Amino acid sequence: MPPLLTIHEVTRHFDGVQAVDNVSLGVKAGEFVSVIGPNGAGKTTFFNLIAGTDQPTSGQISFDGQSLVGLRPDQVAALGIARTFQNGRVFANLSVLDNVLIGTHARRTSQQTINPLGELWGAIVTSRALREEEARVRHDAESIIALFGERLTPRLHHPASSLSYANRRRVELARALALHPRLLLLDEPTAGMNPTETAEILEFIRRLKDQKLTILLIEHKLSLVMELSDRVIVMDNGRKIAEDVPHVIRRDPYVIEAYLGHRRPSADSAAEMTALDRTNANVQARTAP
Amino acid sequence: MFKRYALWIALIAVLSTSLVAFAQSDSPTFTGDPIYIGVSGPLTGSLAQYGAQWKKGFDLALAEINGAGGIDGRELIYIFEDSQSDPTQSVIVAQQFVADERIIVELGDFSSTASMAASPIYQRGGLVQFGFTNSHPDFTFAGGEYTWSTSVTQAQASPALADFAVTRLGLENIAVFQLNNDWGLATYDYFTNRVAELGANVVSTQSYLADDTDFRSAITNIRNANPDGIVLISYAPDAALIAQQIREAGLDLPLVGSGSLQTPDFLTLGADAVEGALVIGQFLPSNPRPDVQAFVDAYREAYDEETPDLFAVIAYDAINIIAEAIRLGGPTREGVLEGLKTLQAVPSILYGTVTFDPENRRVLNPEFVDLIVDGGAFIPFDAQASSK
Amino acid sequence: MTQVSTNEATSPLLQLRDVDTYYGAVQVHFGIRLAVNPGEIVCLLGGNASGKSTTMKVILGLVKPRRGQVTFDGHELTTIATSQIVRLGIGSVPEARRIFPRMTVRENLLMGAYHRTDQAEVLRDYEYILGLFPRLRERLHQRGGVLSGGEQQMLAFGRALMGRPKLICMDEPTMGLAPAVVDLVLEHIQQINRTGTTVFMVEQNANLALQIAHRGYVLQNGRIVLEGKASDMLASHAIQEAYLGAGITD
Amino acid sequence: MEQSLSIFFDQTVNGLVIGNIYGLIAVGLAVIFGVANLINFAHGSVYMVGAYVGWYSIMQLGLPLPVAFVVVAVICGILGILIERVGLRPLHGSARIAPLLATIGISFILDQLVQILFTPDPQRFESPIPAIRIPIGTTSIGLLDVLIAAVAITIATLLYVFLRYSKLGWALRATSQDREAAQQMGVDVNQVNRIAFALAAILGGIAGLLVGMYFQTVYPTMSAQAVLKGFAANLLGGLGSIPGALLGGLLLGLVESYGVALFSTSYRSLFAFIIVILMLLLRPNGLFNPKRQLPPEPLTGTFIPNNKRIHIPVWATVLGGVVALSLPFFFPNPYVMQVLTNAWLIGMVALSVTLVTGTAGQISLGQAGFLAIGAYTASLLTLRLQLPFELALLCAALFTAALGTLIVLPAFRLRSHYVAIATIGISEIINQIILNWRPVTNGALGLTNIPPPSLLGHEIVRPQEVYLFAFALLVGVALLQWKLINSPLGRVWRAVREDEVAAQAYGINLNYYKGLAFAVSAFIAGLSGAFMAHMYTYINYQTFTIPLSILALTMAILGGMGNILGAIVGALVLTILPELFRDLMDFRYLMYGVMLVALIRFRPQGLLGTE
Repeated sequence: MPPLLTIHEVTRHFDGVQAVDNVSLGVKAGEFVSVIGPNGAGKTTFFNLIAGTDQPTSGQISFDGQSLVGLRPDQVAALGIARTFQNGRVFANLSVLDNVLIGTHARRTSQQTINPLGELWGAIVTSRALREEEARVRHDAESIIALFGERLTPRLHHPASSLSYANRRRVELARALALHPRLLLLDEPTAGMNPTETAEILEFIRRLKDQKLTILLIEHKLSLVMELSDRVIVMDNGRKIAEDVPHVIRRDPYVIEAYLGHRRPSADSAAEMTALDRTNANVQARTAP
Repeated sequence: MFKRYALWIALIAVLSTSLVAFAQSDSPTFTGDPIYIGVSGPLTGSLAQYGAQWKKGFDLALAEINGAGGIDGRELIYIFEDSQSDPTQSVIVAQQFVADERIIVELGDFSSTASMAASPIYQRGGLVQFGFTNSHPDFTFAGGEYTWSTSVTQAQASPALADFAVTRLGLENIAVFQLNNDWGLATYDYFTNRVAELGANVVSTQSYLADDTDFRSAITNIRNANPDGIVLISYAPDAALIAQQIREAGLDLPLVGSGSLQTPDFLTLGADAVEGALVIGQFLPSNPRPDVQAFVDAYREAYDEETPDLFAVIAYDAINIIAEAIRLGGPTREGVLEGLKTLQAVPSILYGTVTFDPENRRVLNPEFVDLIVDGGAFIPFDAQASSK
Repeated sequence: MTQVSTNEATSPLLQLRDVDTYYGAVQVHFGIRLAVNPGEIVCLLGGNASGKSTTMKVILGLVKPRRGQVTFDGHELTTIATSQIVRLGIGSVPEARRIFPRMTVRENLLMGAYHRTDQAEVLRDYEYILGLFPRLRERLHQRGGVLSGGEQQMLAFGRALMGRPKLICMDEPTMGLAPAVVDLVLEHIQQINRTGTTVFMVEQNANLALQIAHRGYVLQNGRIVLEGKASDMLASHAIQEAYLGAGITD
Repeated sequence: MEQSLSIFFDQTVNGLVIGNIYGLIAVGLAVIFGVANLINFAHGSVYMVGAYVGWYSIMQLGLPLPVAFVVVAVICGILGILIERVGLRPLHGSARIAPLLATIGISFILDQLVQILFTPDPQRFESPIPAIRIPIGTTSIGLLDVLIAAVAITIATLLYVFLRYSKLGWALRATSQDREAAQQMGVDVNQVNRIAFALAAILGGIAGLLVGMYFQTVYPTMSAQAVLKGFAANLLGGLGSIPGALLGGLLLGLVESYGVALFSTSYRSLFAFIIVILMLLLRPNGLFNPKRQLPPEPLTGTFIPNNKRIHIPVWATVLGGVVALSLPFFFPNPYVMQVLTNAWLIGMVALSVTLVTGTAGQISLGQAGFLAIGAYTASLLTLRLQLPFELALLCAALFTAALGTLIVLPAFRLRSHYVAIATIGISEIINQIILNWRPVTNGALGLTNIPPPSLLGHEIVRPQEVYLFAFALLVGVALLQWKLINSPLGRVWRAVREDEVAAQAYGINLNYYKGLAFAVSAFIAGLSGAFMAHMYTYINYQTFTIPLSILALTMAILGGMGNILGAIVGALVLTILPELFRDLMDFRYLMYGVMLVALIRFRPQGLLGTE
């Protein structure tokens, strides 16, 4: 089976800095691939290149046989690629529901065929087809929000600006799912969440994985990465320094050196664990019944 | 200077009432209700200076009329509404005046934009719109029979300007600065036609916008066209700027200007740079005619030795012409219209006498006078030529 | 509720007494009481929207409480402006770092010493901090905005230290950082503390914070629900279950 | 060949001289923009005040020039501090557009005060600098030209050094980048803002003094053109960049000068603004800023949430509508009718602004251009093609939508304040084209004898009828807009307003939707302009100018951005206020300015709140 997403020798310079340097990667349909690496390794730039937010200096990116190079982000989204942002970019003054409804924008069927006048006309004189479509996507959005249970449902009509940080991240995730993506790009979905919340998101993503959604994940919390990923790639200084299944990656001395650092010289007994094991343990402790 | 203006402006409302009070104190008390004139014009905004000049002319004329007992024992007063000479506001003022039964005639507005937007309202309201600064060729036709004007049109003034420049001064290759507004454009068209008729050439035309202040590049263009004289179709403040910059550029050519330059501003703002400038004028403060001298003296006395400019004069005349129309036709809206139609040879500071052309409701056969700036004042061109 | 006595002989460097804070009509703090003694690392734990960051803002004078006192080194803070509070010796590493994106690394660092007048000492501290964070030295003339998250955190940290604070306040210093960098940051915090700087930090990640802290407070829905020695809190399974895990929601 | 070379040389000198002046004005704007992230509309007024203070010191008090410089600096510096105190500080934390409106109000007040104190007449300002001229080529430069150049370069250098190397300069930059973080470094941000405003005001004042001397004239309205050119210079150089502002000014001067040499003085501004728009297309961040990079991901920033809306119950809205509808039957006073007709027509413009600016987030200061397109199209259709009024009205609105969208297209690549300034430029270009395209537009003479509005052959001329027609149009447009912003399309527009990057990542084609927003906005504005043209029966290039755009934006802000009822209420308030102040004569617009500043001070989110 050919990969759904193919990235071939992609490079991106900024003012002489090689943010992404000759990276290649293939992601098969249904696969869960994680990208780890220290801050500044080029992970987010890598995502931006796929999503069309940024354009590669050289190299090829193709999705389901179609080249993504030169496409605008909205065109990339229309192909079924959804992303979340590193620090959570919700539409602050839109309600939770409206935020998620924006996620449905790219797949509104009547959108593709109609011209600007048609779109305006449709907005003014709502046709039955449009009303039905709106009802359908609304129902869809509500059911996606319902996946987050009590976290979001009671806040359906609250503006996103009134939400806590963690809830904004949930809204972002819901918005991404509303696109019904064929490829989901998650940029640190648990940043700023406490262990309980992190565990929840882990469960949530695991369910997505079980539904055979193709996912590319950037994450620092290694327990999450190790538990979910089919494959892990490690980036450092813009280059891909390793790519393998999780249990190989976690033993790779090169990776440990570049990413996990040395053991912390501390009298604290808890620090006797390696950093990796500690973070791992934390999450597992929380998820244990 | 500051003190003088501050006083005037801050107390301008007090001034008009105190003039009336003064008039009342030693003249017979009025027997009937006052007669109201509506004025729509700029008191604020970028054209406010013209509204201020108007008021001076109005106030002087009214002090004289009311001092002599008003019209049939009734006091003549005006209500000045600020329109900023902006069409969105002049139409409001127009509706206000049309609705105000007391008002029997309207004066203004200043700019064509504001005046002509209001004209249909006055026409429909049956209220005479007397636009005394509206030279736009279509002004008196935008409304209809209720639209009148004492402003000369470019059709009258521009050929005179061309005659002055070509025939009298003998210019053959003329460069023109033209203010690009309705007035400037129409003036320019009539001017160039006449220049061609007279066999001279316009070798360079630099049209500019009202808020332009830098003319160096245009002057470079003109220098390269090698003219033997420069004609300014301009308003006074921009003409003063242009003159300065022409002199700074070391270009020593005769400057000939349209009648709009005949203002004290042109002299004070232009100072040395406008010495020797030639203007085809309508009004000469030093005109020996007794009525002119009496007016100039009264004006100087009332306004701190200031010499009246064209706008003050034409405002003064406007009140007098309207007063005459009221006397002739009676103090009603229809009466004013009737009066304007019938009046003949009304004395005027600007024109000597005014009779209207029934065709276009403008002044018949206005006269022009060739002037030169000499020693910081306008004097007749002849006088200067003969003294040399 | 487990209460651990914190009576110490020394008087606290920073003390909040019965602080009530409001955003408009919404009350955020309900009678907050906490104290930070000289030389301590104290962490304030709590979930999202528990009022942690607001506590930080109250200390720094960015938000003024409606009731209660905040004293630092004998000075009442609720009545003075942030710029004056900083001059008293409180340094801050704001949430999400907040470095100046269009100023160079060098300028960012020197901004940290904005209120200091001892130029020679400032330069010495500058060298010291560059020694502490060699990564920053490599990027001295780059603009802050182009640094990676970890580098920005170091910069924010270094910038706060440039003010030679008696107390350094940190808002989520480990957020969004790679594990190796988290280690580094925690190490730095301890190192700074050993040189005599008192540390008050707000953290989501309770386990991490408690590993280096001496004492901790747990904030929940605007109330301090727990305080104690860090090692006790870390060890107590009950506390973990009750407050550091599922108990904290928004 | 030799002659053309010498012309080129002369025009270069001319361009540099005037460019210097533009640069000086632009630098002051850049300081405020850099530090406070604010387009300071009061800057022009400060410049004008500086010119008057200089004039008064030298011409009236007879002070020597260096002393006059100091006096101007002190007075304008204090003025700057006052502006910060009144127009900026109390508005901290409110929407970013609020201070912009406050500066507009302050500028009203200053212009009016100077006019009351010194009359609207221009005053002669004799330069105390000896009139020595140095011949260069066939042209020459004066001592004053040299002085202006020297002052401009010195000021820009000093400022640059100050910002880069002084502690206070750092504080200024830090505050501009992150106010709260700067506070935490011990920076007193109020003091910093005060200093920035004082600094900018001193620069503006000195520019005014120099320009006053240069043109030997000062007048109360001298600021408008200067500020426009200052903005253009800023755009060329990159907003907020100080060396960029100066270089942008010089470049603008050169462009204008060459433009005058090639075409005519009348095309001067047209040429300059077209260059600015081209520049925006090619290098949106200005000539001297580094190439645009992806902005860093925003951190967990603080949102400025929209303020609580005041919910007007439906019955109250309907009641208001019924009252407005029945007014002409019970109280057909033509004056009141005309005032309210104006309110309805300008209310439509306010609606068009609130759609594109409030809902879709693109600050537009160019609505006057749309009005002009609509007005001219409708007038030409009825005058030349004898189209019936109703049809002309509709065609004009549609044409405005199409053409308007096409010409604002270059602005779509820009963000926030750039859009605002670009739209000013675009509307200026439209006016210049109308002025210069004589065969079609009749140039400066304008179009006369435009037939009055009519409906099915019946002329609408009675004030009550005009009122009802205008009101019906307004209600129709308002309902249309209400449908739009509550449709999925409205949701998309709001998403674009909130976060363009995120919106685009979810499949929203930004240009397309901004284009749609501008099209609807231009449609509404064009409709209003077309109606006004037929109501006035005479239009020219000055009928619809920048102040009208500013007024409409003011109404939209005052009512609450994006709020349909708010825009109408804003239009009503701002149309009626100056009428109420009529009796105040000269003080009318002073009071208006004061009211504006007070309103924005106490209700920065607008009367009815943001939607």
